[in-house]
Order: sequence, then structure tokens, then C-alpha cells
Amino acid sequence: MSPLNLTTQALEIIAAIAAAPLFVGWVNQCRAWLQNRSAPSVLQPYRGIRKLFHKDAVLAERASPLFRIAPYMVFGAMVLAAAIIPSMGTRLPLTVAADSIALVGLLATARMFMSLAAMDVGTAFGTLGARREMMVGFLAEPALLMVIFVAALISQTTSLAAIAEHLSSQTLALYPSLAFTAVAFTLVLLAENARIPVDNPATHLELTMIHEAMLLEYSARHLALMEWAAALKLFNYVCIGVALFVPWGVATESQGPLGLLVSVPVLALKLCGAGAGLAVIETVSAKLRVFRAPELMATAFLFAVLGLLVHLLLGA
Amino acid sequence: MVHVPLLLQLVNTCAAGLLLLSFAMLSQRRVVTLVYLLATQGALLCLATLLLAWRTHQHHLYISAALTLGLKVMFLPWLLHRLIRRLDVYWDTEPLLNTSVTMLLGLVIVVFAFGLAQPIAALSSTAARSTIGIAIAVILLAFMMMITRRKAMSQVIGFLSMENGLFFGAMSATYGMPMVVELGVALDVLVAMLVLGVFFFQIREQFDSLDLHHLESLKEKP
Amino acid sequence: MLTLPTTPLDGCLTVIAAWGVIGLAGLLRPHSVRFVGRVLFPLSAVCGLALAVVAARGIGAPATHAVLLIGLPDLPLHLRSDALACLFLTMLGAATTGISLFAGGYFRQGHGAAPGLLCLQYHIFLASMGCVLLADDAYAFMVAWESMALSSYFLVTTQHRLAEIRRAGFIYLLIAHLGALAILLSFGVLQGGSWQFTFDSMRAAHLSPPWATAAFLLALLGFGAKAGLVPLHVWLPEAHPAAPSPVSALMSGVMLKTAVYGVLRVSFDLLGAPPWWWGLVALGVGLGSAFYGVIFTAVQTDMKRLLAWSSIENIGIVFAGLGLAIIFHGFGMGALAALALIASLYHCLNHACMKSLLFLGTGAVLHATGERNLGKLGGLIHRMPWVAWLTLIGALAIAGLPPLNGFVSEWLLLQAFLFAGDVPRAFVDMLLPIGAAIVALCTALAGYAMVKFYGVIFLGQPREPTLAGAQDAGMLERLGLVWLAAGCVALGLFPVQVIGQLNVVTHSLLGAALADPTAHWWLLAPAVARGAAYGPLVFLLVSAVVIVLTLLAVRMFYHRRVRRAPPWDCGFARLDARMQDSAEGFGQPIRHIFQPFFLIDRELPTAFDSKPRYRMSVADRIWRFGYEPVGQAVRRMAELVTVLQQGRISTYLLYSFVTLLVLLALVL
Amino acid sequence: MEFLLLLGTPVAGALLLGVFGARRWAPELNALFSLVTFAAACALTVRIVAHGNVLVAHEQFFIDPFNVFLVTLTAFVGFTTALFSRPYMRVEMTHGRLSPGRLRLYHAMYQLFTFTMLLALTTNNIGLLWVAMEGATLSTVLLVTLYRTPASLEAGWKYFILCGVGIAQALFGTILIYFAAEKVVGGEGVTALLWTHLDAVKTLLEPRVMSIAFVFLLVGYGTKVGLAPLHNWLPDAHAEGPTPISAVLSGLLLNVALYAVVRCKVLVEGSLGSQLPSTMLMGFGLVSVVLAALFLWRQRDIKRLFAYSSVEHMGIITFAFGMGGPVANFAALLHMTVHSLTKSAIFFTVGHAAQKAGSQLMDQIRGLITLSPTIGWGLMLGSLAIVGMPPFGVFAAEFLILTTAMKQQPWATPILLLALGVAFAAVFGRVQPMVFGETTAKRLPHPPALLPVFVHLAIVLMLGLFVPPYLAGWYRQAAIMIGGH
Repeated sequence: MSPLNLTTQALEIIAAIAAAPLFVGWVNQCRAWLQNRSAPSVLQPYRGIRKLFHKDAVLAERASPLFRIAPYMVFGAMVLAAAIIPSMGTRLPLTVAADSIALVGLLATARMFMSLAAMDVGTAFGTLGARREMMVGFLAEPALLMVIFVAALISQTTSLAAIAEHLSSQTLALYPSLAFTAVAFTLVLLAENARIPVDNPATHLELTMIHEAMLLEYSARHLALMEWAAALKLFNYVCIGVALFVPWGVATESQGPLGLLVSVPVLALKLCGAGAGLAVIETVSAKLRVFRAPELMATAFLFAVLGLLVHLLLGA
Repeated sequence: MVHVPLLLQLVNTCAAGLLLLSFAMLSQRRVVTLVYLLATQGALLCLATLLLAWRTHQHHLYISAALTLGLKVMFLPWLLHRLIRRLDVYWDTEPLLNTSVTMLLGLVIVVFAFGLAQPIAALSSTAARSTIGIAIAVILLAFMMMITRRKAMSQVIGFLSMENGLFFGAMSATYGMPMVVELGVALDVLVAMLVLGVFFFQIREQFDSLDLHHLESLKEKP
Repeated sequence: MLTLPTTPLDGCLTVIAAWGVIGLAGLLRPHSVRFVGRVLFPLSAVCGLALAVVAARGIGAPATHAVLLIGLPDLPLHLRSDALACLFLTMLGAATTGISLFAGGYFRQGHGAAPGLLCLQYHIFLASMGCVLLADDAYAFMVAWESMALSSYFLVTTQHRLAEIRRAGFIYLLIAHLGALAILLSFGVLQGGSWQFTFDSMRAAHLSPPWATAAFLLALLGFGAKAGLVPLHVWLPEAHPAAPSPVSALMSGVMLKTAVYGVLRVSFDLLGAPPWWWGLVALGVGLGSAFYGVIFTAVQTDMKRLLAWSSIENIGIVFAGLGLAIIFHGFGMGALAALALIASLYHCLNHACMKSLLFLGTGAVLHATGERNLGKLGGLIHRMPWVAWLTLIGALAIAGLPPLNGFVSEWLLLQAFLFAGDVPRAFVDMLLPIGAAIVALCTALAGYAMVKFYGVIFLGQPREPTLAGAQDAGMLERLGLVWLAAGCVALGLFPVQVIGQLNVVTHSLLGAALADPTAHWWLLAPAVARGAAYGPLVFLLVSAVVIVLTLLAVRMFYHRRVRRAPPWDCGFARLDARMQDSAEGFGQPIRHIFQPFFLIDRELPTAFDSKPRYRMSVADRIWRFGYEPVGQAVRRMAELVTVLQQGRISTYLLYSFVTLLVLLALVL
Repeated sequence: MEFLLLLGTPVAGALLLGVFGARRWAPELNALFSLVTFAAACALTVRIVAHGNVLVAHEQFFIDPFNVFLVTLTAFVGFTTALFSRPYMRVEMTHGRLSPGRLRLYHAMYQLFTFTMLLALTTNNIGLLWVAMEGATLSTVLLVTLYRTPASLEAGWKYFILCGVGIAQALFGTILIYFAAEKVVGGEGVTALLWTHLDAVKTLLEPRVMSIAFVFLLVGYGTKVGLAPLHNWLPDAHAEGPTPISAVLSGLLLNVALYAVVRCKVLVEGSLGSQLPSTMLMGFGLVSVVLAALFLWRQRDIKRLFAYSSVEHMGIITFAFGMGGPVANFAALLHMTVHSLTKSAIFFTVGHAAQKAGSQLMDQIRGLITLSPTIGWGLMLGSLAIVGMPPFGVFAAEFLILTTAMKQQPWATPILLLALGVAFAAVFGRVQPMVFGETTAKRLPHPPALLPVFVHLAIVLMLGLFVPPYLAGWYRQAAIMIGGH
């Protein structure tokens, strides 16, 4: 492992941790613009997190150690995920830790801990949130897996870095299968990150909320970590999408230090675009009833499998 | 036409008589008469045995004739009469199958029996080989009688007449069985009758009738 | 001073004999819990450990035979220990070590039968499982197989005073017996005209394809009945909850695997070269069972029944891998076949650990609370921390989460599915990705079910006041749980070493193996795909480092003040335990989504009920529409037959008469 | 010499007990006589093992491997049953179901019955065989009607008439054999009925006659074996008689009748040289197995249940003999042994169970295992053994039979397997609730005598895992002798 790779790795982790709230802020701002409201500052998420860290933590009397560990677990899982996803460079030392399947497993672990923590206090809200989260998750997870499988089949490997490298290294080729999976992935992204139409991060209306319901009992630093982890999660998903569908510009072994320098602004551009797109989707679509969410996920799953079949059929 | 000596003609006549008696028993409903018929059957059997014994100089046939006389002509009918009087069962009720049909079936069975007897008779070297068919017929008719009757008593009589048939068959085919067996058989029949005697009284005291429809409670409940 | 056994076979036999002796020793003082629990069961755990060690060393060793003096006059019992048998024996030994330790603390007075008797049945069960794995002729196999069913039946009906437990036992033994008859028939076909019933002669026999297929399908039927493959699974959700927990653990964790062993033995060893489409059958049945099992897992409200259904799911996954292996083997794709088979075997090992762990956990809960119904549990993590945290490991593992063991086999299986690309048969190559999708879906649903299982039992508020008195598990029980949990972790962190052993087995079965799976001791990288790798140790290390750093950072830069307060009640002051999600509630989305699969009987309160109550039960369609009609049919035939026996003597005489005439007519 | 002892003891016993049968020590005396008989049988066996076949009393009696093991079995089961009937009959007395007079009759007839069976087994003269069979019927009829209840009278009557008529057919069959043999053996009378002589010349016997004779013999003795559809007397007689009698009927009488059938089959097959007799036996066997399996489903009375299970097993054995060949015959003999041991053991436990519950209706027998573990386990293990669960001997026999069937009559195998499955469900489904569950019954005045049960089951278990070489060799000889082709 060359120093270059090490720096890439470190850079990626730090960038992810640092930029995740910023991305959230960016998405909110875009959305505000689209809905021509006066937008909060892009830095608003940082302020929120800082404020939370300063507050006293209030724990429910019945909270068990699991409840206190969960935020660190979730946060750690997201950081590890960020380390694996080739957002800037493909030669990451840590990719040996986990390939794309393990990545999905990692995200599942985070989800599971979050749900368990939500059930720990034993309020109506927590369990309700946990149930809905798992309900969305058990369809979103295989869908995501299928999405990744298509790319994996195209590039004959399950290592995300290798996939990105393979897809980026070749001249522009049209993969109809990837078109299907792109749709599926978008739906999964929305669902997994508690965005409209599946969930509405802005409200605390128990009939609609999923993610927020799980966090109700958290406060102060724990809540801060959870929020940060959520931001990281969104960031990671977008990066996965980037790595799978628009990998061009990512730094590969051949390009050396220059590639890395190039890849950073490229990534920034991609993220801005993605954020804007996300905002658009969230603006034009309406919140679904909770029980429509599984149908949406089923559609995603279906699209992903279709993509797989298309790939096998057309060999592309 | 081959000439048949007089004695054998007589034996055949006895055989015919036996068959006739079986038919009579098949149709007869008066129990006392059934017993008389049975006794007559025994008598004919005994006569036939004697004739054969005389013609073939088989001495042990005399003994079996004596057995027949003692057992089937005298003792058993006497026993049955006594039972009938003690339990006053003089009449059998209407048989399960009406008489004319029974007769017709009996005819069919006789034909079947004769057919069955052909290969056996063909081999037999005994004087009375032609009567084997009749023996089988008697057995099967007795069987039928047991099937169609409703009173325990008449069933027993059918059983005995079957014994007669067997006996006659043994004799006409092979001049009777070895003495050991003959005695054994006779003993069994005797014991059987005694057991039956006991039986009748037990049944009687339980159901105060010998009607078989009392004995239909043990069955697979649907 | 007994001389140490030389070959693995001798070693295994010694252990099995020792188990027999321990079992009989139980009859010395049948009612003394101290003697049986504190002396005999730990002893049998030691034996289990010995078996595990001996058998593990035997995996690499060449096959050894033995012929006992007992058996049928012309067919003495043949025994044989080869790689496959040794692998499963290792599993038996390892799982038994934990379970017996736990059982030592578990069985106590008033469990229906006397502890000594239970001890006897338990050890006969263990010994017969060992014999099943060692048997090398049809008779020995059948005897061991049925003794296994019988002894487990008695264990299942320990609390025979309850009607439903008797019913469970009856269904169990009936299906087991019918399955055994199918297996017997299959052996009858397998010997292929040699009429020697030793496995050697079966290996030598060359069957025509139709007969080979018949043998395979019969074996699949027979062993499937034991493994609980849909639609032969009906006994499993009944029997496993009925048994005492250590027995449930043994049945679910080990006994089901003997069925897998049987199928492997028949298809790869006795039959030799299975055609690819058998694999398709196995794959279909496996995936079907996995899916059917997991959706039922998600809606159960009885914790042991939930685990039983989850066993159906896992066995389904094992058979899916097995089918995949057969398919690849049929197409001559050696490496992939090896990969699939390894995934399947690996999942067997995993399931043995995690399912036993979970069943023992429920056993401890059952002891502490006397409750099996999820609706009456909750919040036990405060009362029974040991059980709770150890069970958490099992739950995470069975949900297939890295870096625990469940994930490894899932990973291997998905790899196998994924790179099946060049299967030279249309449709098949289309079907395989669907299979992968189903496996993924099942794993995700397993996660759902496990969140429900763990969350409802251990987290939240206690739903019953009585739970306040719950005691944590005793010393022996903890030991057992720790052992199995350690197994889960070890299998999760050191897959390479395990696969090194499994590779030997696959090589002996398929004649093919992975190139060199043990290239890096810390990195799981089967050579089938470029760059596809998974390093559990790194994974664990990195995430641990990150978590610790975060923790330290937070503590360094900020305060660590914590205040305790009642949870937020949305201004509604009387928030109580009843307002948590019930088990039914948690299963509701699954019921809603997969409605057609369930036979739901719901009783909803109306607005005007004076005392409204909600009752809901989910039944299995297969039982209603597959089994009950058969029973009806037999009953109807029996009714018809009874017409023959109407008690009238004349009729009986008529039968004899007609029989006589018919036979005479026949000979004429 | 042991042979006289073997046949003499029961006769003496019958006479003696006919006089003292009602005394307090009569049961012990009964058991003692049976024990002596058993000892004689063992001595005889030893002698056979040492010197091979023997003929005694001017060839009127002979012992060969086939019947010697049945003799030992009969004597053994007779002895254990006598042991069992000691406390059982006492309880019956205390319940007031028996008068001293009846007890005398019971003991006398019990010995007489033993005698007739031993005679039937050991005689060389097929005529005497017939006489002995009839004698067995007569001696048991009175035992079946021992309680003089309406039901028992009905059962006795049916037993008497059906078996009597059947036996009569058998007599005609015997006559025909004699007739056919006379031609060949010639000589005056007796020798033409001696099985040994017939066996020597069986190939010369006239086929047509022999085939007809076989039909009569099969129907005749088959009625006593209880082959469907001639079995109708069997369940009634088993259910209504005293339990020890049910035990010996199932365990011994059926065997003896089957023995007679097989002896005749050997002769007839020899003369015909065709498969006809085998086919008939297999047909009867299959019909019996299937019908019995279905009948089992409808039973309410526990003794009827096991009576039908006897029909089923007799069907299996008959089928095996029908298939012929060393393996099948071997299996059939093994099955005869284990069946009579297991079934009698079951009837022992059933007797005690019914006494405890005060009823033979299965719905009223509950929770035996809590009431009296020994009885409970006895019934449970016995039933598991009888439905063919390894490692009991019944399974070993069925394993051999089924595998041979797959080899020789593949078409029949699925039928057999299905029937076995159905029978398993029926029997086990009835037994389980009786053994397990709660109970309300109370203890008995006399402790149950369950030693016989566990001795029987132990032997059966051993035969399942290990058939002693001499026993095996003995079976083999017998198997070869009865037409191992």
C-alpha cells in the first residue's frame, strides 16, 4: 500500500465526516429555493450538531447500556462505510475489509442497532419507528444488493473499488441494465435516508414519521451522533450512486497524485448535482402513506432484478 | 356301457340319497325334522360304509361304520332331540334366503362340485370313485345351509351334515382314513357336540332364545 | 488405564460409548438433580469436546472402516468415518459441549420425567446421532436414524400432560417414521441389484438414470421430512417448542443437519455423479422453504416457535446451497460447485452454533419467567444481562450481519450465485439471479424477525409485573451460552481456517476444491472472482478503532454529564407497558404484505363492544390443505372397510364360502 | 425322555388342575407345570442342536429345526403367560368376575390348550395335526367364554362355528392329500399321512388333486391364522376372552396354524412345481395387511386394536412365506418369533392397564405412565416395537421382508409400506394418549407381574441388534427346509 493510497483513504474518511452535514445543508437549501422559501444557511446542520454536543444528555430511566452504545455503533458503521466507498480514489487499503456485499451488511448492522435502541426505552413511538424502519429496510436491503449485483456482474467482481475502477476505466458504454438499477437505487436512497416520499425528516407527526420516531428519546451528544450518522449515511449512499453510475473522474492507480487532485473537485460537482436532484425529487413528490412505502420498495426490488435479467439477456 | 356290479349300484344309490337328503335339509325349516333327516343321512352313510366294507374286505371300514352308527345315527340325534325338548326350539324362522333361490343355488353348487370332482375321480381306483363329487356337493350344500339359517340349532345340524359329507368323501376316495385319525375325528366331533350342548344352555340363559340375531352385537361400529 | 484410541473412528466410538454409559448412569440416582445435573451433564460436555477434537483431526485423515459383531446375521453393522462424517461429528461434538453444559444447569425437579430418565434419553439421542453419522450400511443407518427419532420423541414429550405437546410428539414421530420408510425404499433402490446393503456395494452399484433419480427423490423426501423442508415441515414448529430448550437446541442445531448429511451422502457419495437438474429441484425446495419459513418466523408470537420457523428458513438456505453445488457439479464447474457446497456446509456449522445459542437463551428466559409468549415478556436485559447480551450475539449472527458467522456463509453463497454467469443452459442462468434475490430477501427478513425477537423479549418495558422477579442464568448455563457465542464469533472472524477444513470435505465429495482459499490467513478471498474479498478481522478492527476514537473524542472535547428522566410521553401522562408494540403488532407489516401465504383468523372489536378484545391467529395453509385431507381420506377408507364386519355370522360364513369357491375356481 | 415329558406334563397338568384348579395355590401349580414343559422343550432343543432331527414313536412324532424352535417358543410364552396370569386371575377373582369353578376350568383348559399346540407342532401325521388343531379350538372356546357375558358368548360362538367350519375344510384337504399320497406311497394307511414320507415323495404327488387339497387346507387353517377375509372371529375372541388367553391366542395359536399352512405349502409346492401356492399366500398376506391396517383406525377397544395388529402381522408373515427363498423364510420365522413375544408382552400390559382403568375402552385408559411407570413404559415400548420401530426385532424382520419384497415383488412393496404407515399412525395414535397424560384411576390390590413383559421386550430388543449364531443357523436350516429353493 503506497503512501498515495493511504492519503487517499485518510482524505476520503475525513472528507466524508466533515462534508456530510454540509451536503445535508446543501440539499435543504436547494429545496428551500425550489419551494421559494428563504433558505437557512448551508452550515445550519453544523450549528445544530455543535449545540447538541454542548447540552446535557437526558436518558430515559429504563434505558439500557445498549441505548447508549447504539449511537457510537451507528456512527462507527457509517464511517467505516465511508472508508470503503471509492468516492475519490479506487485504490483504498481498507477495501480488503469489505466488498459491496459486506458494505450492505454493514448498513444493515447500523439499521439493526438503531431499531434495537429505539425499542429499548419501550415507548409507543420508539417501537413504532423501529418497526417501520425494518419494514422499509427488509425490502430496501435486497434491492440495494441487486443493484450492486448488476454492476458486479458487469465488472465480474463484488469489490466496490474494483467495480468503480472497471466502470470508469473504459470508454463510455451504455448499460441498459444500469438504467433500470439507477431507478431502483434512487428509490432505495430515498427510502433509506428517510426522505420524501417515504418519510419526512422535517416533521414529528407520528402518523408519518419513521426515522425521527426512533430518535425521539435521544438527546444531546447521542442525538448529535445519530444526526451526524444520518448525514453520513446520505453522503455514503450518494457516493455509492456516484461510484456505480457516474464513476468518471475517480482517481485510479494509473493516474497518480494528479488524479486525486482532479477527483476532489469532480466529486464536489457530482455531489452538488446529486443534492440538487434530490431536492427536486423531494419537491415534486408527495409523502406516501406508510403502507405504500413497501410497495415503493417492492418496485425498487423489482427494477433491480429486472436490471439483472436484462444484463444477463443482453450481456450488457 | 360299462357294467357296474350291484353292490356299487347300491352304494351309488346311497350317495344319491345323501345328496337328496342334503337338499331336503336345505329346504326344511322344522328343526325336529332336520334332526331326523340328519339321522337318516347318518344311517345311509353307515349303510354305504358297510357295503363298501363287504365288497372290498377292508375290515377297519366295519369299525368306522360302527362309529358312524353309534355317533351319527344314535347318540347325536338323541342329544339334539334332548336339547330341542329342553330348550323347546322346534321351528327355525324364515331363512335369510328364500327356499326356491336356495335350491337353485344349490343346483349350481352341485354342478360345480361334480366338475371339481372330475380330476380326482379320474385318478381314483376305488370302487366308489364316482361318488366323490356327491361328497363334495354334500359338504358345500351343508355349508350353504349354515349360511342361510338363523337358529343356532340348525347351524349346528348343518355342521354335522358337513361332517357326514367329509366322512363320505374320505370313504369314497380312500376307503376312509387311518384308524388313528378316524378315532381322533370322531372324538373331536363328540367333544364338539358336548361343548355345543353347554353352549346352547349358556346362550339360552343369557338371551333366552337361540336366535342368532342376538349374536350380532360385536361388530365395527360405523 | 485404557489405551488411547488410534483412529478417529475408534475415538468417536469411544465417545459414543461413553455417552451411553453416562446415560445409563443417570438411572443410578434418577431423582438426584445434583448428581445428574452437576456431574453427568458436565461429563457429557467433556465427551462432546473430545469428540469435536477427535473428529476435527479426523477430517484430514483417510477414511477408516470397522465392522461390529452385532447386527443382522448376514449384515453386521458396518461403520466408516470419512471427511464428511468427521465434519458433522465435529459439529455434533462442539454444539453438544455447550448444550450439555447448559443442560446441566437447566434440568431440575418437576420437569415431567425424572432427571435421570431425561439424562438417559438425552444421551441415547446424542449417541444415536453419532451412529447415524458413522453408519456404513443401510441397516445400521436405519436403526440409528429411527433410534434418534424415538429418543428425541420421548424428550419432546417430556411434559406429556399438556395435550398440545402430545399432539406435537405424535405428528413428529409419525412424519419421522414415514420419512424413514421413504429412506428405506431409497436404499432399496440404491443397492441396484447387488442386494448387499452396505454402502460400499451401493457405491459400486451403477443405476440407470431413472432409478438413480428415483433413489435421489426418495432420499430427498425422506431426509426432507426430517430436515423440515416445506411442505414436510409441519412437525417442526410443533415439536421444537414442545421440547425442553436444550433438546430443542440439539434438534434444531444438530439433528436437522443429519438430514443434510444424509442427502449429501446419498447424492454425492452413494450415487456418484448427480445430474444438474436434481440440483434445480433441491434449489427450488430450499429457496421455497427459506422464504416460507422466514415469513412465518416474522409473524410468530411464541418465542420458541419463532426460532423453529427460523430453522426451516436456515435449512432451506442450506439446501439451496446444496442444490447450487449439484447444479455446478452437473455442469462440471468444479470451483463454483466447491464454493457453493462450502457455503452450504458453512451455514450448517453456523446454524448449529447460533440456533443452539438462541434456543438456550429462550430456555433461560423460560426458566426465569415461565413465559413463552412474546406478549408477556420484555425488558429482561435489565434482569438477565448475561443471557441478554449473549443472545444478542446469536440474534445478530442469525440476521447475517458482519462480522459474525451468519454473514460469512451468506457472503459465500451470494458469491456462488453471482458468478454462476456462464452456466451453459438457458433459463438456469436466468433463474440463479432470482435465487440470489430470494436469499437476499430472506436474510433481510431474518433481520426483521430477529429485531422483533430480541426487542420484544429483552428490550422495552416488562409487559408483566411478574417479570420483575426474573433471575439471570446460573453458572453452568452461562458457560454453555458463552461457549456457543464464542463459536459464533470465532466462525465469523476466522473463516479462512474453517474453509481450509471444509475444502478437504468438498474435495472428497466433488473431487473439486477451491484453488487455495488459505492464501492469506486473515482474508477470505475465494479465487472465483477478481478482487472479491472480505476480511472480517480488519472489518472488526477498523470499526472498533473508529468507535473507540469517536468515544474518546466526544469525551475529550465535551462533558460527559448525564441526567435520568422519565421518557417523553407526548403529554399523555399514563404511558405504560401495554402501549409498546406487541409481537402481533410487530409482525403486522409482514402479515399485510404477504397476506396470501397466511391463513389468518382475526377477531376485531367493534366500536360498541362493552369489553373489546382483539384476537388474531396465523395458521399454516399447508397443514389445512395438504395434510388434513389425507387424514380425512384414510378415515373415509377405514369407514368403508368397516362395512365388511357387521357382526352377522352368516355373512362371515359367506365370506369363507365365497373365498373357497373362488380359489377352487382359480385352481380348476 | 424329554419328549414324553414335553407332551406328558400338560396332560398331567390338565388332569391335576381339573381337580385342584380352584385351590389357592392352583395358579402357582399352573405356572410350575408350564415351567416343566418349558424345561423339557429346552432339553429337546439342546438335543436337536446336538443330534439333528429325531423321529419317535414309530415316526408318529418328529422334531426338525422348523418346529423345534416353535416348540420352544410355545413353551416359553406359555410359561411366561402362566406367570402373568397368576396375579391377573387373582384380581379377576377379587373383582368377582370369576367363580372358583371357572378358575378350575381355566387352569385345566390352559394346560390342555398347551398340550394340543405342542401336539400339533410335534406330530408327524398330518391327520393328527388336524385333530390337534381342532382340539386347540375346542379347548380355547371354553376359555373365550369364561366370563359368560353375552359378548363373550357371542365371541365364543363365532369362534367355534367359523373355526369349526374352517377346520372341516382343512379335513377334506387332508383327505385329498392322503388320497393323492396313497397312490404313491402305497402301503396300508398310516405311512401315507406321515409328513416325512410325503415330503420325500412330494414331487410324485398328483398336482391337480394337491392344488385342490391346498385350497381346502389354506381356507381351513387360514381361518385359524386369521387371514382376511377369514379373520372375523379373531378380534371378537381376543377382545372378550381373559387377557392371558388373548396373549396365547395371538402369540401362539396363530403361529401354530400358520405352521400347519406352511407344512402343507411345502408339500403342494413340491408336487405342483408352480408358483400357485406362493401366489395365494402372498395374495392373502397383502389383503390381510391392508384390511387390518384400515380396521385399526376404527378401534375403540384396546384388545380389539391389538387383535387387528395381529392380523396385520400374520399377513406380513404369510406374505413373506409366500415369497419364499432363504431370506424371506428366515425373515418370516424371525418375525413369527418377535411377533409372538412382543404381542404377548403387549397383552400382558394391556391386561393390567384395563384392570387399572376398569375398562377396555381406550378413551377411559389414560396416563398410565403417571399411574404406574412400569405398565406405561411396557405398553409404550411394546407398541413401538410392534409398529416396527428399530432397534426392536420386528423392524429387523420387516427390514428383511421389505428388502426381499423390493427384490422379488417390487409391485407389492409400496402397498406394504403404505399399509405399515397407516397402521403406525393408527396404533401409535391410540397408544400415546393412553400412556401419557393425566389419569384418575387408582392402585390395584395386587402388584402387576411385569417381569415377563420386560423379559420379552429385552429378547425382542436383542433380536433386533444381534441374532445369536446358533439361533440364526437354526432359522437358516428351517428356512432352507421349507422351500429355500
